[in-house]
Amino acid sequence: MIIGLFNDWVVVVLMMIGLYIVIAHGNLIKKIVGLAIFQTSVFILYISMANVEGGSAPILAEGIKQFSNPLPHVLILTAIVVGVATTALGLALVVRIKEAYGSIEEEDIQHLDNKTQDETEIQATEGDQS
Amino acid sequence: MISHLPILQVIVPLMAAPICLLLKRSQLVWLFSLFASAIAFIISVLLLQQVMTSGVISYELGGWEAPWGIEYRIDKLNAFLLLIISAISTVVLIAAQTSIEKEIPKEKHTLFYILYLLSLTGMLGIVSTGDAFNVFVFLEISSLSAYALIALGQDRRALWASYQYLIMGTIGATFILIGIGLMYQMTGTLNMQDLSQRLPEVAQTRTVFTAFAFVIVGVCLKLALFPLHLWLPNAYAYAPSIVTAFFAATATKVAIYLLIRFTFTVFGLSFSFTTLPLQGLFLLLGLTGIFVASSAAIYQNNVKHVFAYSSIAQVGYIIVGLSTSTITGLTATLLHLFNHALMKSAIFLALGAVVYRLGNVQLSSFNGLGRQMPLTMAAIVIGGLSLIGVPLTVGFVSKWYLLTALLEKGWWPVAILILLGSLLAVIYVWRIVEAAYFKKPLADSVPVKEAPLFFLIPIWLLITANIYFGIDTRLSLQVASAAAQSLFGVSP
Amino acid sequence: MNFSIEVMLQLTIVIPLLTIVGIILANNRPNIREGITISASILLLFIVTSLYQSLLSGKNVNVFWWDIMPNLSISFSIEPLGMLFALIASFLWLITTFYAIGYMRSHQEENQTRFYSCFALAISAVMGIAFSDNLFTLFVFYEVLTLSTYPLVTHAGTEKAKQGGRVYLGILLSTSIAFFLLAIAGTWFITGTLDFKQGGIFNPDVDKAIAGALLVLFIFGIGKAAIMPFHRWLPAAMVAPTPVSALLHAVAVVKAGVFTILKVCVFIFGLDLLAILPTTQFLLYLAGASVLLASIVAMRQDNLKARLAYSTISQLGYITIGALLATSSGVIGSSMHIATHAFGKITLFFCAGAILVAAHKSKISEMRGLGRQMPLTMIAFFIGSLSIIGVPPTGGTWSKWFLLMGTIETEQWILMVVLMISSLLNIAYLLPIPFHAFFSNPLPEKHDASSSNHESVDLASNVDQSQVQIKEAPWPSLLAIGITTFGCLFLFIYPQPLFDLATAILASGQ
Amino acid sequence: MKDLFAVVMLLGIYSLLSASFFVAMDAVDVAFTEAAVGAGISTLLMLVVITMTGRSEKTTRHKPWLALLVVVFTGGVLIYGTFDMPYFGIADAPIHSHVAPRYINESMKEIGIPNIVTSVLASYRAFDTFGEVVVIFTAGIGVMALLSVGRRPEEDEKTTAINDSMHEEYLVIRIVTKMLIPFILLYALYVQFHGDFGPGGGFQAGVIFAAAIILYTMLFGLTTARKVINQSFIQFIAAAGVLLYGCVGIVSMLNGANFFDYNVLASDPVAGQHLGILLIEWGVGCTVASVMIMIFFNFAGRREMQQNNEKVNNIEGDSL
Amino acid sequence: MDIIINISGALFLLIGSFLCISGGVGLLRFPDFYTRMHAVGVTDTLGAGMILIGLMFYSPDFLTFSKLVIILLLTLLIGPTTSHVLAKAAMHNNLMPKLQQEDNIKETSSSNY
Repeated sequence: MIIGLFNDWVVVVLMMIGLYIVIAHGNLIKKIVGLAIFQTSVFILYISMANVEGGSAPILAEGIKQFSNPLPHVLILTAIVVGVATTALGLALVVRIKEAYGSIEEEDIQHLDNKTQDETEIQATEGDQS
Repeated sequence: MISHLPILQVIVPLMAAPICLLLKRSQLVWLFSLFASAIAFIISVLLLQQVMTSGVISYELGGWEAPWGIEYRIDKLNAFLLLIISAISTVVLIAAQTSIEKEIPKEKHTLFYILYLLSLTGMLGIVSTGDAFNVFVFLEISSLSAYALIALGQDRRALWASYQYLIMGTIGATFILIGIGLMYQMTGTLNMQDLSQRLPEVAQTRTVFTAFAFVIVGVCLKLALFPLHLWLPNAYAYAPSIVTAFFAATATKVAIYLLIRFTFTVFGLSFSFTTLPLQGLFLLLGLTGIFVASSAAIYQNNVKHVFAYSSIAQVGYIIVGLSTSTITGLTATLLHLFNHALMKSAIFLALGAVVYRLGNVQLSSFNGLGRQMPLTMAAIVIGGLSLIGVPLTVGFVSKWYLLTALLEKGWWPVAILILLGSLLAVIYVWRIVEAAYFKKPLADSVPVKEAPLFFLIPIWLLITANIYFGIDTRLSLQVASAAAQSLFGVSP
Repeated sequence: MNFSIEVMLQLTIVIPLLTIVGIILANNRPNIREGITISASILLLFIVTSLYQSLLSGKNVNVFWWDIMPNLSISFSIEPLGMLFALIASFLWLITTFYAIGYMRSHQEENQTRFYSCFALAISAVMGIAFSDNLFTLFVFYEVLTLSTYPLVTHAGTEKAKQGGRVYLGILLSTSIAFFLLAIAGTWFITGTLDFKQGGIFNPDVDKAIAGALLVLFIFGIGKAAIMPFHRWLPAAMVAPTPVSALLHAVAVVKAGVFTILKVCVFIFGLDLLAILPTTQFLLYLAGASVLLASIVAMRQDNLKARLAYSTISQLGYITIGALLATSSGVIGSSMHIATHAFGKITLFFCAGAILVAAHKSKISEMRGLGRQMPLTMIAFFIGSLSIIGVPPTGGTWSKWFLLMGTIETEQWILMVVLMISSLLNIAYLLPIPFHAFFSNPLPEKHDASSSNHESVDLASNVDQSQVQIKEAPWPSLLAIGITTFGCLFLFIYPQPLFDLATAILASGQ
Repeated sequence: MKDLFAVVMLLGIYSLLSASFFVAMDAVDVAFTEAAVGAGISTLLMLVVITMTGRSEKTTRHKPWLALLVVVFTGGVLIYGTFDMPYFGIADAPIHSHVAPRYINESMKEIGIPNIVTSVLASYRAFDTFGEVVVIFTAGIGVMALLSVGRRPEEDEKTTAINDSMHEEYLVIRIVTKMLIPFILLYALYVQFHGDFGPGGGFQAGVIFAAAIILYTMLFGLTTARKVINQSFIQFIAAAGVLLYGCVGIVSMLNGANFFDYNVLASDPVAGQHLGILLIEWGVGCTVASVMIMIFFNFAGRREMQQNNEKVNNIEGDSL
Repeated sequence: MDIIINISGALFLLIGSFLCISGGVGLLRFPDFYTRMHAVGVTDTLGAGMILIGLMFYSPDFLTFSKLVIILLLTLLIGPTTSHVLAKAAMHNNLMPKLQQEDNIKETSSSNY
């Protein structure tokens, strides 16, 4: 039982590390790194699912009968590319946020947002009184 | 060509996007994307007729039969959704060129249209596909273009909102991916129809429970159901108005479609509502969502925030309708999908017109707008009334159906709570009406003219649709009840 | 124009809508605009009377517009109670338009176009309510009435108007959405149909508790009938100009409320089921309480319009009691009271408006000795208050008489006592006004009026100075007041058509 | 771990490790992609971003409790879910018995190429890959929408000056890369067309091709690289790739079969499959390569713009 | 005949892996960045080269043999370049070799880098 499911538990541990990083860390780049880890662990889940004991890579060659399942490989090819696309877009956003806010820490950004929020409210209340 | 309609529905906007990249000039690109969206709308109308007459259409991509290749299954449910999405996108596109002149720098207009078409393709793809993994791929297309579109907003907070949406969206999508993976592991197939046949045998295993839980949480993240809605208000408030108008009416609807498709078709009604306490959970979350979001909407200064929170509340109504899991309940849910799309796109387009003239949507700058922009404000008032559910508007029809569904279930207290919820809607709509009609404009504010024609045509098109479908509900009702019955396996 | 009855029935709703278009087109030419409104109201009155003739000759008719939802349709038909309400509304619309022309012109109110168009929209909603064939159509037009009267109530556009409008709409919308819609949905769910049917649509063995609960929901839901807990909107609507108050109190809004209560009690529950419901007794006492409390509060109001508002609340209590007594005389009494109260109250409001316009006085304490300057208005006020109190020369007597008979029939002694006391209270808060107007001199100026009401030495100086400007109200207002006063008297002398209509409610099968 | 540079390096190593892990699990195609795309491009992009946003993370107290709660709960649910999973590597698991056998047994007859992953990728589930190409295209457009800088002022003499100063400093690496780049490009084309027989295919080829160009850009400066491959040309290639992929489907539709049914592309079905797969692999290769280059150019362009602004500010600062 | 090939192949593999281990140990033990980089340099070029040559002995057919030769050439080309670039980058970030710093303290003469 333990050996059979060992792969899945490793996947779960990796997934949870990724999720922890995304939620706990304030730095935006670290969040994207966490996301990448989270996604890679899902890839490992799919591939460990596809593996067959004693089977070889899914390339037809004479003499080999047992192949690992090609379908998850296709799915993961797509998922890797999707992962990179998200990372690229995330990083572009980080660059723009750095330019706009001057920092890539969640606290600073939140702080700056709240400040602008209060300013607009003060203007609004002045508007009402006038 | 008629037999190829399902795939043409997705391919037309998809191929239009790279072509737009080649066209370069933004005026031409706008017309071309409007043309593409219009064709998508016509196709969806034809599809709906075809489905209503001849039942489910199945289209095997690549010629490979169902579980091996990818299959497009169009039944009444997703034909209805296709119609909503393509109709809203065509109408919103009409106002796009004038709106983004003031909100997006010149050289990014072409990119804006490409991203718009890609997100349209993503949504159409999600709704029409019959393959679980294909849903994930097209979900990513629509989400990625959504992140980029939201980040095009003027305000720097749009970047931060888009980043948060990216993180939450990717976690949601990965949850869905995990769910699909676990389902695939237990059944060996990815085709939804095939899954629904093979899942009952393995239904009692713990893996299928986890798969179901992950898929539902992933979809609820995209749906902005109450506890997972944190990304929605900022994303809708700071995005360009056209983007908000389009996404407010369609993005959550696609996620709700996914929820319905997974709970009813893939996992089967008995599994999803009896074995797991989903019914109670949805009811609880829906109701808390209504009250928390509506009361939050009352205290917002930015009008876009107000209607973003009201979108979350309306999603709460839909989820409560879903939790009844009866035919009338599902009909009420589908009706509210259709009606809410009409209401929200009209209101956000009107807000787009206000942003076009005033530059911001703070409640204080709304003072005295009733006289300066009478038609736009009238549209917002009628949209607000339809949100409240006043008779002769679409809101009333879906509220009435939700009430009868709840009474049929015997849930009297829930019915009362739903009505109290719509009273909260009265308060935040009237805050805006009072600001617009009773307060004098600020001393220093420059008087503004009425919104340009390109805004007024789509806004008033949607408002008349709002009223027309409130009176003649034949179309929306017939399709919604037929779809609900087909989901329950009852031949209509 | 001898169109078929069906066409005329639909015309009653369509004509006011057409007038809105006419009014908006003739925006900046007041005379044409007023002309359109008057001609439309005359036309409407003519059509409604011809419909009345056809009703008398026994022809009933059913018009079906369309189905909003399967077997939930917008459809109309004529039945005596609806006809009574439509007659009053169309007749009084004509009068109020006359009055409004005089009032608006002399008061130089701005954006009158919006006033007249909303007024016409309200009338078309009233016609819809009067002739609705099922509860669903009635609810649709009920909501349209609420929304169309909101711009009228907040006509002044001031901060106070906004506050009044907020209370007005808040209560009306919330009661209609939270209770009325729920009650309709409940009835629809239990009975499967919402069409009005003689003797009620609930089958006899329906669960009493649920039917009782539904009745409570209905009574509380119909906020327009201003039952005690949900009456706040009526005094709050006093910010509106007088023609609007006249419309609110006498012609449309309040009448629609009690009309709906009558319809629900007679045609949804049916009198025999109503009698045995557990909650009817509680609601009777509630209505009684609202009658008494409103009269007591009315006595202390110094502002004339506020006093009239609270008196309306108490009069509505009468009609609700009549409806809930679940006897034929009760129903007849309350339906007649609709008519008599309409004429009486509209006269009082017109006089209040005339005093406001001519003498710029709204406080009762200032109206002492006004009779000499404005004799006609004060006489009309006197006759109007007599009709409200229910004293012989005016129509009010009949309706109060039948209400009393109703209470006696059902041995509701407590309610009989309540009716008696409240009639006395009516006298207490209405008659002093004309009495002081004629038989006592005006008090010295406000600043020391509250300290002592005896005539101070320098009385003569300030009397002449305030006396000079007051003269009678403009002639259109006087014309309107004259007609309505004559109406009160006429109802007493020749109540027969009204009585036939009232008795026909219970007798005629649907 | 305050130094982001170390974090990114470790992520690169992690991707490489997972690539080798995939090889151990007989998923060669996936390993290739993971190594090329995961380790190569994403680490590269992160490094570029770090140069722009600063290397060190501010020491802030991050909120562990909420995160721990969520993580432990989801982890628990997942562990709960793994108990009924088929054990690792047993042959009779449901996924090996339902859909996969047809791919393994019939793909040689129906499509005729040894690499089953490519046959599934390109023919059985061609629409998935089409969606994937569109995802890449969207990412490219998204990054361009976010980071694209207006028309850069053409100052030739300044760039040549930089070029020369860089020249003597990076002499060694420039010479070596000059030797290597042709081989990398050749290898990319080999991977492109070898996809049918061994691991490889459009994605990996595109990425390797882009890696070569990016290497060139890093060393010889963005402006010279832009002279070699200008922006609009890349955009054209990106659009052309997606359109090529779509047109293959439309052609098969015009010939009467369903979308992406290659049997009708040529006289005999298997040849049609070959042609179809070749074409769409080519489409994928073009799109991926051009999009990766476009993304890198945008990032580098943004960085250059930031540096120019800093220089301009410094000059103003000094001159004040 | 093939016994000799096997033995020599095994021998090369052994040497190669020994070099890799020594490089790893060196990486841990050496005090300074540059010395550590030298250890990595060794494993990167020589160790990998040895293993590749060992593998050549085991290669079944000419195709894999030629592939291995190309890989060997490439590693010999890329290995030293990467170490060069690594060292240049370190110098660029003015990371002083350890020994150099101690001399400074003793002679207090500034290094003229």
